[in-house]
Amino acid sequence: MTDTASRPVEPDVLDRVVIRFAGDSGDGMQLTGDRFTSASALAGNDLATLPEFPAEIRAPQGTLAGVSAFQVHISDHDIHTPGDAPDVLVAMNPAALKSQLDRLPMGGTVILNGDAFDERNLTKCGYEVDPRSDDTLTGYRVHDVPMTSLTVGATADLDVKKRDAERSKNFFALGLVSWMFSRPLEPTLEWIEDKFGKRPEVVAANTAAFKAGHAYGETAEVFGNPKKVEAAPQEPGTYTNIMGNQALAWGMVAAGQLAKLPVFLGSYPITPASDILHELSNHKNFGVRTFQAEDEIAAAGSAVGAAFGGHLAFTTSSGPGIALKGETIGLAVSMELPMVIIDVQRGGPSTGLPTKTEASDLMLALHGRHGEAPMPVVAAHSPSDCFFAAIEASRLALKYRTPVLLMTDGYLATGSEPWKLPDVADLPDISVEFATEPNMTDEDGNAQFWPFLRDETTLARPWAVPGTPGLEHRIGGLEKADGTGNVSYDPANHGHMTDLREAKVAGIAADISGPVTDLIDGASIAVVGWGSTLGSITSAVDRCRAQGLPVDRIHLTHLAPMHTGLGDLLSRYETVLVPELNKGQLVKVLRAEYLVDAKPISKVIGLPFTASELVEAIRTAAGLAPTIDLTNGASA
Amino acid sequence: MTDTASRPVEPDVLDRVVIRFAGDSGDGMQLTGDRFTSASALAGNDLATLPEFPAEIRAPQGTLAGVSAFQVHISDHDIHTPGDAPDVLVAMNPAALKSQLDRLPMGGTVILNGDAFDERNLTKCGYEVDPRSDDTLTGYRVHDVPMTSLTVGATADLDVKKRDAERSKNFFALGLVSWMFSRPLEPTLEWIEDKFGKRPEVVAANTAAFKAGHAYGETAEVFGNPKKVEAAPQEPGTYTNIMGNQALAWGMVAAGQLAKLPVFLGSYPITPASDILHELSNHKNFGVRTFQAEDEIAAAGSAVGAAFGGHLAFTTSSGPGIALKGETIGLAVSMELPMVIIDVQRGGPSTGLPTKTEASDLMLALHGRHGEAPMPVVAAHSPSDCFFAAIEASRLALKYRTPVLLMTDGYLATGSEPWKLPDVADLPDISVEFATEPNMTDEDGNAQFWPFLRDETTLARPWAVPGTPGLEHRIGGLEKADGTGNVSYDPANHGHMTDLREAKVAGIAADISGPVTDLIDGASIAVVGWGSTLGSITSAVDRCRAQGLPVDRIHLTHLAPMHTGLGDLLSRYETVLVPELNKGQLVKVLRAEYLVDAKPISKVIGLPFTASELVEAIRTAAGLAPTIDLTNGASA
Amino acid sequence: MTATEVILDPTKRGYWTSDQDVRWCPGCGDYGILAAMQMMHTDLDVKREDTVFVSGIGCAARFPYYMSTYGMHSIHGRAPAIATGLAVARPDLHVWVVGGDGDMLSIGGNHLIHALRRNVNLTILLFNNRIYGLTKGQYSPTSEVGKVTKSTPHGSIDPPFNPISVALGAGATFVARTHDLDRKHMMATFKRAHEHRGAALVEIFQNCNVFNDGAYDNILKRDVRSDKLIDLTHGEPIVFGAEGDKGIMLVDGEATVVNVADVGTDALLVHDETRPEPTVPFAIGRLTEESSGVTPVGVFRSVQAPEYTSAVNDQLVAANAEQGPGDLDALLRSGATWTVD
Amino acid sequence: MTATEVILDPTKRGYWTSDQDVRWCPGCGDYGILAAMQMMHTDLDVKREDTVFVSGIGCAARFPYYMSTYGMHSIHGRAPAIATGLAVARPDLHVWVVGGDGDMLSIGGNHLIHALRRNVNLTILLFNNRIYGLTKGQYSPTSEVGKVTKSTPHGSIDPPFNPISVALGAGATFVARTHDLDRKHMMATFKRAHEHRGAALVEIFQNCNVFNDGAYDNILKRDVRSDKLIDLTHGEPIVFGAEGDKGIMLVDGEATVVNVADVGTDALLVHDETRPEPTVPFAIGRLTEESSGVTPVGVFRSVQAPEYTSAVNDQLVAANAEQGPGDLDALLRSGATWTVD
Ligand SMILES: Cc1ncc(C[n+]2csc(CCOP(=O)(O)OP(=O)(O)O)c2C)c(N)n1
Ligand SMILES: Cc1ncc(C[n+]2csc(CCOP(=O)(O)OP(=O)(O)O)c2C)c(N)n1
Ligand code: SF4
Ligand code: SF4
Ligand SMILES: [Mg+2]
Ligand SMILES: [Mg+2]
Repeated sequence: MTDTASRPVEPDVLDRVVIRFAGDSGDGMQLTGDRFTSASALAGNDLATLPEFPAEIRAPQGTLAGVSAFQVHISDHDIHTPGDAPDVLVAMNPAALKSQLDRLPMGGTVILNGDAFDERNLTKCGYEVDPRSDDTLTGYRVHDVPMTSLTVGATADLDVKKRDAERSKNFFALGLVSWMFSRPLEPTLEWIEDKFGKRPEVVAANTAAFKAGHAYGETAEVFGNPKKVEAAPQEPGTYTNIMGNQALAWGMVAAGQLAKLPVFLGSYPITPASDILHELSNHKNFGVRTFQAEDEIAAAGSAVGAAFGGHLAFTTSSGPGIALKGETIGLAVSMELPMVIIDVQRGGPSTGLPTKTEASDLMLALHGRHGEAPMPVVAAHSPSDCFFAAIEASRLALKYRTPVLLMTDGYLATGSEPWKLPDVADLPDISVEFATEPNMTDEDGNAQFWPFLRDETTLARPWAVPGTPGLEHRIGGLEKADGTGNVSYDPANHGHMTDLREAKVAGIAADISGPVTDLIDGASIAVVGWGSTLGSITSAVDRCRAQGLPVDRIHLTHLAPMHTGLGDLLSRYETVLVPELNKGQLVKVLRAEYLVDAKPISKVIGLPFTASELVEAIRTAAGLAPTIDLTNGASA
Repeated sequence: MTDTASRPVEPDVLDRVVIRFAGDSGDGMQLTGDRFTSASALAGNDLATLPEFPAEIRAPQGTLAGVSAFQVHISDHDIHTPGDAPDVLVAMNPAALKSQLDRLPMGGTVILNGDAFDERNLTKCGYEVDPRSDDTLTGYRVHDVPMTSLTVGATADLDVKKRDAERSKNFFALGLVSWMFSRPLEPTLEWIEDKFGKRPEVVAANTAAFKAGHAYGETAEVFGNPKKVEAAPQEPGTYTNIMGNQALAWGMVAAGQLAKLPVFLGSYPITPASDILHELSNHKNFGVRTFQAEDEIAAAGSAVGAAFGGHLAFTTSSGPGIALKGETIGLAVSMELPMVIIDVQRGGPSTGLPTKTEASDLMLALHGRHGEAPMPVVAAHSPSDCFFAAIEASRLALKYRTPVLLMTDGYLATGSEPWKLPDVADLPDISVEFATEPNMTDEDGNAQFWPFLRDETTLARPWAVPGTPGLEHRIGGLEKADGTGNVSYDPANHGHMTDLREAKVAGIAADISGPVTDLIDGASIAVVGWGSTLGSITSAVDRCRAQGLPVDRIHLTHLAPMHTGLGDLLSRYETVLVPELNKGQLVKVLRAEYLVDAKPISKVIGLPFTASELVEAIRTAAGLAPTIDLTNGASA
Repeated sequence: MTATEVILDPTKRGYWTSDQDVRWCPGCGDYGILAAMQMMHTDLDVKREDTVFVSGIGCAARFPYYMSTYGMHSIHGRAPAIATGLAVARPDLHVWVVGGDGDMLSIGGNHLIHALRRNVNLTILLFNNRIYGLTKGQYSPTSEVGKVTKSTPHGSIDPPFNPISVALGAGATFVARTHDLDRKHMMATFKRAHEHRGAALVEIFQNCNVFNDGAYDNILKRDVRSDKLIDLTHGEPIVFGAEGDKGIMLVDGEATVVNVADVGTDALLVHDETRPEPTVPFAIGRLTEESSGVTPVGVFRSVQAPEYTSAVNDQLVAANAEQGPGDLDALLRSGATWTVD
Repeated sequence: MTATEVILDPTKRGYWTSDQDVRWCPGCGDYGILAAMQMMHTDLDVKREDTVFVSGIGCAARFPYYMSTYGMHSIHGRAPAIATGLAVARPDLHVWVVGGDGDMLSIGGNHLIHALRRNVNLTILLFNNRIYGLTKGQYSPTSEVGKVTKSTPHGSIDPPFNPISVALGAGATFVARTHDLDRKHMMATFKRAHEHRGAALVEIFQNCNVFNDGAYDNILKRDVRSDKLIDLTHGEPIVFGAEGDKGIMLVDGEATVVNVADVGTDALLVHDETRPEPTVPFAIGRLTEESSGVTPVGVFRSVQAPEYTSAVNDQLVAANAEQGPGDLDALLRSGATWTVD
């Protein structure tokens, strides 16, 4: 050690930085990214994350297919995306370097685990020459660090086997990067204690590795000054860093509390929705019942049963499961029972790209049932918004006695952001009343209960749950007579009921807020989005405006019914652009609904939009830049 | 008997007549209607039929819910619908009269089975006063015939029990109506012999009843002159009377022959699709395999398996089953395997109105799969067209290696029309070649088989079936690398494959004929339809033109991809009207696709359009008539 | 729901009868089952409002409309799954599940075996007419081999399920069989099933006089019944025959028809519904018209085992006791938080 | 499909190995199963092109990618249905079905029992690791009660299926069990299953070392195996234990563990796979770690019965013989026709 090491250095201040951790799926990259994110959140940065992992549980070690990566964007100001391109790439093995390097712009920093660059690993991922020895890395700032051996060294005094010690090398990397970006050590040290407390040898090894990495940064003299990203100005309040699936699960718990109803979730595991089931299963003390069904049809069916029993009922899945649930959802439409179906979208068709994000189930959500079966569709637009979207979907379901589809996607599900915790007292009361009394009198003066006698304003039918004396009734999927709910094959009644079901859902338009807009005077271009693209679109629109483009931003929170006045709003623009992580589904709806010549910006490669791609696309539409083909990811 | 009875009378000649047989579901009305239809077909009339039956197997006898009806329109010229309103109503009991009378225009003829108008039957259907004794029937020509007792009388000499004899009363009615409209007796007598040959007492009773009915017409002097509808001028050829489901089944057999492939049908029974399974099961000598699966998912799955094995594979269902098959169809989209999914639509949502017709599954057909899963959708437009539509759907499936959805509906399925039999030699050759050889060479010069190496023109991949040496390959629902077909999580590849799948289906537009158009000079109104509405639309457009309206008719035979040039064509009109038996599904597609201000004409009451409803609606659109609300069946 | 007459006495059949017209074919076996169910209820100490009938689709599945309780006529095959959700949410209710052989064993087979495996507190009635009634007569997974139907004009080729075997194979804790011609037997069997805490399956032989008339004639006709039908009685040796001259004995592990005179009463199998292992009930269930000419009815198995909905509830109670009642604000703050002033 | 080396000798394992990298976790039991399957094939007289592996979704369901035969990696739970269609269409092929306990017994349970009931000519491999591997560790329908997993943090409450019981309850004609630690036993069992004409189910105990490591340790660990595992041998009395000192006897119809010394060899149950009735195999299948501390492997049942795809074919042949080969023109004219000149 030299003297300099102990001299306190003033870090260089950056306004933002994007770091990408990449390694083998066995290397713990998700955990490393997660820890760095948490420490940054606690340090007050604004941030956004993008985990990417392979579909296999553990793809063969050292191969390209086995690479797992985690990108985090931290900033001293409000940001909306995990960053277009990283500033720093940490590559724990050759496969990580090979698969990730083209994301790093020239001049970016590469931190390598040099120990991993042996013959075997190089061959496994198809490097014929060690990339450190040819011009592969020319133009980058490269730090070749023997992380494995340094980790083993740092843990030499401990009572851990070499192989076990090697597994702590991700903490070495984390320590190093923590030093580089002046993250405090304590939160991570505490977390290691917390998480591995039961296995003291693991605590010791990880702690040693983490500290060694930190010390290495301070000591090695090659990293220059540490950098620092100051805290972002945040509204006063208490914050937590939240992932979408967790926010969604908490939103479901909250909805139950706000509705004063027990929560029921019927679900069948599927990536990337399973974590909602997992999270919710931990909150039984809220009276939450979770049921892992034998399949998705049973999951949806069990929710229908629970809804009939008076619970706030949910079912969660991803595309393949949502496709299976269609018939059962149709039953709920026909019986007009409240329930919320959550679709955490992923790459399709069929099994597709199960761990990648996509937003290609919109048309399925709108139309994936036989017959005329209209129902509301709600979409979340950020990890924390999943919380509110769950409450909103529940509110509509309960108030209008209808199944509601809530759309999120893999990016929201696993992405995270700092979230200013709402005051629980400010959350809406979404409680509804069960029917308790007969609502009709027959010719002979006898009290009767008509399960399809509707509320005049909402057109909702009464919700009478078993156990309520005097309101015994039978419902089903056959057409029902208006009012009595008895089976009816009467032609005119069928037309009438079809109209009523349509009108009920259409009427919800008057009861929803949004879209989320950011409008300026004289804008001639509108960028219309829905779902997880909000962050990318916001950044892109801001940049376009900075470049002088007259662009407005309109983000839909409800896809059915559409926001009132949206047609008028859209008719004001010369150009309406609709970025979607699909081949143009919302754009179809807008064109059909409003006859506006909306144009799609499509990307279907399993990754979210980067802001710069969207800027390009908007500029192109405005006649300012050459066309780029985003779909094939050529520019991504 | 008087002399007049034996005097040969010259029948009055009519150009067309609509007869509606109605009775209890136990009364055999479908059979009666069917027989009358067949005799008329053999007599050379053009005709169209509309059976209507209750959802129950046997609803309680004598109730309104138990009424079964069959309407047939016979004509001496080309007709397209089963007639807007009957000229003659045969009502076998009070319930039939009560439920059907409002369909009969004033002045129409009612033939009643007077014996059925007893206290019990009157009460059962809610008549407080015998309708024959108040003014219910004022304005109609009523024939009150004691059919039951006359039948019993006619069979008195036979060795049949009274209760059994009574069951022949529908043949009495048939005999009477056959006399009224001068139908030859022989075909029906032969048919009775054929059908009931194994039970001679039934043959005898039905024959006696039939003849008695005929004699009664001739004798009773109250029916006036018999009427006659001459044969319609028909193109030379051999004709048969065909129902849609039968035509569809024959089309499937034909497609197998034309493709030189064995046919496989995986199906699960459901109204109104089951008869396709039944019919096909009778043709095993064509090498047709039918498999009644445990459910619709297995039915679709078994078809996927058979397709992989090199069969021309089908799966048939109605809405609820089609909703269940979505995930499996998505697998076929992803694996690019040929198969045909047939949706015989019925009233929805959910179980809805299972025996009634509706065309509300179009959006499900287009979009009922998760992810971007484009596939062709074909629709049949008349009972006999089901034959050709089955061949066309098979052609597209085989040539482009894609699942194809073929849409029909309850009206086509059970309706019938005379069909000029095609010359089998004129049917298209739809055979395709299996891959038999490797199609690629690797760097080392080894022959390889790439299951996703596409044909440059069609973009179809090779179809290599198990049993072919050297072409062993594995496919699945995960994203596949272009060419090799190996599992690929590569982002750009996914975008590329998504584009390829889309382009393949879009490219089919160049390979399809249609739409079916009937254009006149200077037309400013286009009536655009699809599916079973062709008959009603044709009649309506003809009438509108006769009233001087400048109306064109455009009928789509393919819903995906859309017909080339359709957008240009539609842009020519001031008004584009889209009659549909749903709440406006095609209209959404046309608006989105072509930004044309197409307007829906909707009817969702379980019944087809009548021509006059459509005339009204077209006139209204042209500013010539008051608005009518068809949806609620107010005018139906 | 226009009740013309209001019957408030639960011991009267009318109290359990809804105001809807019954719409099965005249002569259908379903009428008898409905009557037995309504009559049985007059004998129970339960409230109309606490009872729910959930069914799928089929003729049998029309059942809920005719009971004056709560009810749901859902979609084909899914009743056990829907009922499971209802029972889990509302363990206070009596939930019945009704369906035909197609509904429960064809499209719904998986939901059925999972409900049985989980031992969800449901009383499940399988109306077995060995045919698809509502869709007008296709063969079903309980139709005998060689059955000629619309979908099998050359005769069916797949062997039927034995519902008793399927249920026991799935781990059912209560399995019984009855038939539509014996109201008393139905009532007794329904009552036993109703009393069972856990999943109870009752197979009911039901005649479809339109599409499969006489399916059970050769075991149920008056003149053959006593020689063909074995009424299982717990704790009793299994005997049958008009004279009680025949019996069932375990021979080499298999239930076998013997002459009592040949083997002596002591050698007969004594029926024990409560054996912890399902093997012997399984052996008895293998007795069928095809295998041995005889058919047992009554309760094959009835064992006590942890019930699913209670266990779900227990976990909620335990979580509450351990973690305290849910506090939303605390939940939101349960991760790492930081405060900006 | 870039084969770097072309192996043309079917008696070499490489001939049966595809060019795809195997992507299971290091240490996963699936590797051993794959090896056994490939090795077993070197011993068969079949052609690569006549063999098809069809699977659902899950770790196990990756299997087809690694065999050099035809294959389909389909969708979750549906492999038995897809394979049925393929086998019916192509009775000339050897169709294997592969799936995990979730794939085959949770979402796919119904297709499985129907394939078994129909006796479709399929060889079905159920990789039972008693967990959902691919979705990262939720409990499955074969997980033991009380299993703590991500979806059951307080422990699972539903009793597992016994796959042998389920299969026998459904009427399976061939039922066997093997485990991933004994390649020879796997090969022998796969071969028997392959030779069976009809539906053959093989349950394979498979270790998921990531999410359910050691699930079978207490029966498969070297030191306990001989006391815990019973290898069924047709025609032999069922004995086990390092010294062959323990055996299985039918006591009151139930398979029961006895000391051979106490009862004598003659009293032991002689294993007979071919009994027409499934009752005794069922009894043997009830022996589990939980019920009796021992677990049988090997073939439980193997009986000959009409096979489905052949019967389908026979009907086609018969129809052809009766009606003559199909004539499309004649078909179109088969109803009443009339001619206009
Ligand atoms: C998803 C779906 N598939 C098929 C049908 C058609 N369908 C209605 S009932 C039924 C089977 C009826 O048989 P079963 O369950 O034995 O009842 P039964 O009528 O004999 O009482 C079928 C196939 C349907 N309604 N929904
Ligand atoms: C329709 C559908 N539902 C759910 C999933 C998610 N999924 C994939 S595999 C699997 C279960 C895996 O368990 P198992 O079948 O036991 O196989 P293993 O991975 O243990 O070998 C699930 C739930 C899916 N792909 N498709
Ligand atoms: S079809 Fe059969 S089961 Fe259905 S109601 Fe009629 S007799 Fe009963
Ligand atoms: S998760 Fe388990 S079953 Fe799946 S590959 Fe890994 S070890 Fe094998
Ligand atoms: Mg039935
Ligand atoms: Mg598993």
